[in-house]
Amino acid sequence: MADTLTLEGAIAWLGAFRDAVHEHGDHLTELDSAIGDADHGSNLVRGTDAVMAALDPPPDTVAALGKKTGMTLVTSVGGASGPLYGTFFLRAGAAAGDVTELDAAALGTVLRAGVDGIRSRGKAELGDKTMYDALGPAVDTYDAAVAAGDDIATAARAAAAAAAEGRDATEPMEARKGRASYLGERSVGHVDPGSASATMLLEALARTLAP
Amino acid sequence: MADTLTLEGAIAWLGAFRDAVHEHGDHLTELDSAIGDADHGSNLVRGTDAVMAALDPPPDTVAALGKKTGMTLVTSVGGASGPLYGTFFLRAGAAAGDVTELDAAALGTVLRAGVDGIRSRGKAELGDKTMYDALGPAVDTYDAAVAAGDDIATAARAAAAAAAEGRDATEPMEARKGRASYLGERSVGHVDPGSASATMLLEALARTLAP
Amino acid sequence: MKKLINDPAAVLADALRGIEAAHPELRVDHQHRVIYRAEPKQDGKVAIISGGGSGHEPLHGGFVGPGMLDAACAGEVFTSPTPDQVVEATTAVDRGAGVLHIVKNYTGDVMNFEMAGELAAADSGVRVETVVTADDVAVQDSTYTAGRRGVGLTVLLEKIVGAAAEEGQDLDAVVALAQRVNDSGRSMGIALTSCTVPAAGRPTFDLPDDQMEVGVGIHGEPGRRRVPLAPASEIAEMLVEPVLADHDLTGGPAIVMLNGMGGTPLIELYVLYGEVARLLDAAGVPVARRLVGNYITSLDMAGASLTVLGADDDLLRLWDAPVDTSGLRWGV
Amino acid sequence: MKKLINDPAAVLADALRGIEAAHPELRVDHQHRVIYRAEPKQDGKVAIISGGGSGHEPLHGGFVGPGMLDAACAGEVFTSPTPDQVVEATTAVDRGAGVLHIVKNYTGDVMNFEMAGELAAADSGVRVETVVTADDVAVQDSTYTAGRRGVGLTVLLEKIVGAAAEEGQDLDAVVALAQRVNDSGRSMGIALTSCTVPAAGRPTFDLPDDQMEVGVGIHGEPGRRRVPLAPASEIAEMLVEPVLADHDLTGGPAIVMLNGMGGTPLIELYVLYGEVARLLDAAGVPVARRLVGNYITSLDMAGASLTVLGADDDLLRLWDAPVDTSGLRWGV
Ligand SMILES: Nc1ncnc2c1ncn2[C@@H]1O[C@H](COP(=O)(O)OP(=O)(O)O)[C@@H](O)[C@H]1O
Ligand SMILES: Nc1ncnc2c1ncn2[C@@H]1O[C@H](COP(=O)(O)OP(=O)(O)O)[C@@H](O)[C@H]1O
Ligand SMILES: [Mg+2]
Ligand SMILES: [Mg+2]
Ligand SMILES: [Mg+2]
Ligand SMILES: [Mg+2]
Repeated sequence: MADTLTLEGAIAWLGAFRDAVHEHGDHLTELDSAIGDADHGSNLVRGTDAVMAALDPPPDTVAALGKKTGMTLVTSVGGASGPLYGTFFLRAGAAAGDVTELDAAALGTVLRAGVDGIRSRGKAELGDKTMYDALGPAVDTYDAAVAAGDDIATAARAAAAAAAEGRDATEPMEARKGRASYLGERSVGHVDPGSASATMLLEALARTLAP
Repeated sequence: MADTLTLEGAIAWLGAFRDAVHEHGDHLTELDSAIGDADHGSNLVRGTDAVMAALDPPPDTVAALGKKTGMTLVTSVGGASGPLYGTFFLRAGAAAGDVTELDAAALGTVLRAGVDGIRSRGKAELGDKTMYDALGPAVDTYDAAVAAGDDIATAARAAAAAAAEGRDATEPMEARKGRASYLGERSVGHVDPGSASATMLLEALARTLAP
Repeated sequence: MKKLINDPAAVLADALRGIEAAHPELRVDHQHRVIYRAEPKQDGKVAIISGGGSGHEPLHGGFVGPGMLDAACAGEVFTSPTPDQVVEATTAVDRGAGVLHIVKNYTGDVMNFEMAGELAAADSGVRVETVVTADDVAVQDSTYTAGRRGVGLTVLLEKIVGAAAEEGQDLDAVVALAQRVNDSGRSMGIALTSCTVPAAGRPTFDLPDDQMEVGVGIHGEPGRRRVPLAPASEIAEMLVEPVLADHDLTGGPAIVMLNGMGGTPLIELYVLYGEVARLLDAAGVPVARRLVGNYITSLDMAGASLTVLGADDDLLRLWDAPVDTSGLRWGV
Repeated sequence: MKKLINDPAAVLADALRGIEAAHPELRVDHQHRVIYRAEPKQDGKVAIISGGGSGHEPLHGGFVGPGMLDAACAGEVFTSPTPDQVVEATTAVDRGAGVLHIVKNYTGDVMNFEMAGELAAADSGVRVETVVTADDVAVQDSTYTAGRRGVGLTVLLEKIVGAAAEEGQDLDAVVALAQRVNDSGRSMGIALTSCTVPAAGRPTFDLPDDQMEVGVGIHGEPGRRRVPLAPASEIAEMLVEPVLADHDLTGGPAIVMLNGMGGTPLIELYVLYGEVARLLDAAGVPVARRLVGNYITSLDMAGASLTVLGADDDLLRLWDAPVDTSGLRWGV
């Protein structure tokens, strides 16, 4: 059973994320229709397609992969999710360094760096009804699992589950950041689209690492 | 049984026409929606209201009544039906002269003058799918009835029936005049709105003269 | 019906109040429903009047001003103005050089302006000439019918003859110019939706989501035929081909207007214009001037119309001449 | 979905082709999706850039030209442009006097322009300043939230700071002016229908025939509340009251814009403006300048927004200064 995320694995992760975004793009846009501007799905479809196109030829280090992925998202998506997911991968790549695989602990450091990037870029707190409500709990859960001795695949599965919980928890929240905040209490009762796509990102990671 | 149309009777006729146009205004507009611009009903509601308002104090001759009615329609309706119905009453009044009642023959002369006015104003022929397809047969039938010795009420009833027939006959026609002509063969299968309102005008006359 | 209005029967009166409030450079006669320039033009110059049913804004009131119209007579929605309105405007704007009436070819408009011309001449002795625009190629012309509708070309004609009158051309010259423009321009329109006449309260016609109307006018009437909804590239062909087939426009420089029907946003008009420009170029029509936007609308109808005018140096000069109206403004 | 488009994913690229064909006075960089003046302004003058999601036309591309913007960065429909677009435009328009970025307050727009500012400064050393418009009174301001949306005031601000840059004011002065405009203007919007985002293919929200949305932005998002459809006289109150309640506008002369959302015809805007003008007058707001039309739209949404800017002689002078763009043109 794999106990590292290899460079190929990381590329496969991004491919799996792209596939998930394509499969559920309409759902993401529907969520964004309720409390946003109905483009989150098309934004990420455009962005992940651009990423996969940019990854051939594949970069030769995780650092290069993160930088390429981040810059491509930043320059192809726009909106709020472009800079946010873009920053996630730029910071993650920088934290990874010139390696070609990440063990369980290293992956934790990388994920944490990415999520911190989203936080500093978006200034969102837990409970603001954003993607951070899925990503924050996910990295905490991942670190705890690894600390408890879980292998990388088990920890990733736990992180994905925590993200899904965080996503569902956004439904009753009143948005304080992003477009949804303009709706005030009318934002209550809808899942935040970014928390849904962020959950797909972690579920894609778990699937990629699954034995 | 009345064998003349008095000045009061003529005013009552216009009142009855106004009531009919109000009652069936939506229907006229619906007909105009199919092959025109959806305003025939509102045009005639506006026009007949203006006429009844203009008739108080009432004019003291049929000539004055026709002039007042015609000018009011011309200046309040617009569109095609304004000048057409306006011309009808202007010419009718002029033909009536300074009298206060019309016998059966005189009414025939007056109606004929009005319809000729519509014809010269609109240059429509029978079969062009216009109000003339109702009015032409109506005056012919009226004259024939009077020539055959019918009284004024019977002749008016016959004229109204002929108008209704002429109205129904417009349905299969392809319009050659007015807005409906722009539809070409798509105008086939719809009754011409003006032929419908013209029939209401003659039915109102028949009702007014009915013993 | 969803509209920013009060009483549907008062739409015209209410709109005229808004126009007056929005445009200090205009004067509105609410009784006669005539929109004038606040500053009348100088004596001795030909005056230009137009008018028609309301619901086509900015036409005609939006084209009143220096370099274009002297007055616009506003009829009820989709109903031509009445002769008394036109007589009032005609006598008011005459500066001793006569008045040109610009009339779109519809039975009602023609008859009401006709009666007005007779009355004005009789009452006031003002010399009135009339030009009737009839540029819609969707309608086949014939002496047995009402003929073609006057649509988009009316906008271009009002601009060009307005400039000629402003520069002092006399009535005969202005009439001849108007006829020349009339003979050299053609239009074609399509609709994606019906419009809703306020007094009617519901769409004039029902159009399934996958269908469109080809060959519509500007009064919400259905078009010549109904076809499946098509992409902009094909819609551009439906507009360009009949226009070019009806009149050779490859010769001189062309003035092109892609007009929105009122409910179509500008971004869509630009998408369509990109396709139209490509086709005109391929057909060898040298486009010298262009307008893309809402100029002669049909209430809230979604759709567009194309107008192409075969011009020459003289027409281009008059086109480029200063115009200062809310609907068209340049060179001032 | 009924639109004059080709592939919904290509709407922006197709529209840019149409804009290029329609406006020889503009230059379009299709790769970076930036609209420039064909004739750049002189060296030594501050350059002004704006940008944002598409679907708001004429904003922003329609405001590029002498007296207003130097360039507009076009994002996908309702999606802010990306930093690389903004960096490209910033370096291209800089005339050595620095560049002002006009950004509407939306998380995405702010973050992308922020990244662009960092990159531009780093790469090229161009001095970049940013003003973020946030004039929508429908959203209550707070440091814990994304704050208010930038809407109609953006149009007035682009005109006024554009004039200041054109007359040679330096970057600090232009930034201070932009801030002054920002502090003195407020907006409020309503919608009668949703819009349809091409890529989504169906209306963003469903709105029953007897309901309307109050407090909408320009991205088809639902408003703050849903109320029964009201006559124009009451809708005018829904627009005027919150604007005046939020900011005292009775002092100086006011510049007023009644903006259409894209699917609302001009005749309705005039009906509504008549009511708005009446209310502003009753409230003692001295209206000095007015715009009625489609300036900052939300695709095919039916609705309107009101913007009122408390001005002074200086702002009026800059407002009246010549502007030559497809969206606003006077004095030229
Ligand atoms: N300040 C923020 N911090 C973190 N996430 C945010 C912030 N603002 C918005 N988001 C996320 O971005 C998502 C919307 O992305 P998207 O629809 O692509 O961009 P836009 O809102 O510009 O249309 C939201 O659902 C939310 O999760
Ligand atoms: N040339 C004509 N001669 C006679 N009647 C005509 C002519 N043109 C139109 N009409 C009549 O006018 C009617 C339409 O009237 P209306 O709808 O009020 O005016 P508009 O067509 O200007 O909207 C048609 O149904 C037709 O009967
Ligand atoms: Mg969104
Ligand atoms: Mg009609
Ligand atoms: Mg009509
Ligand atoms: Mg967006």
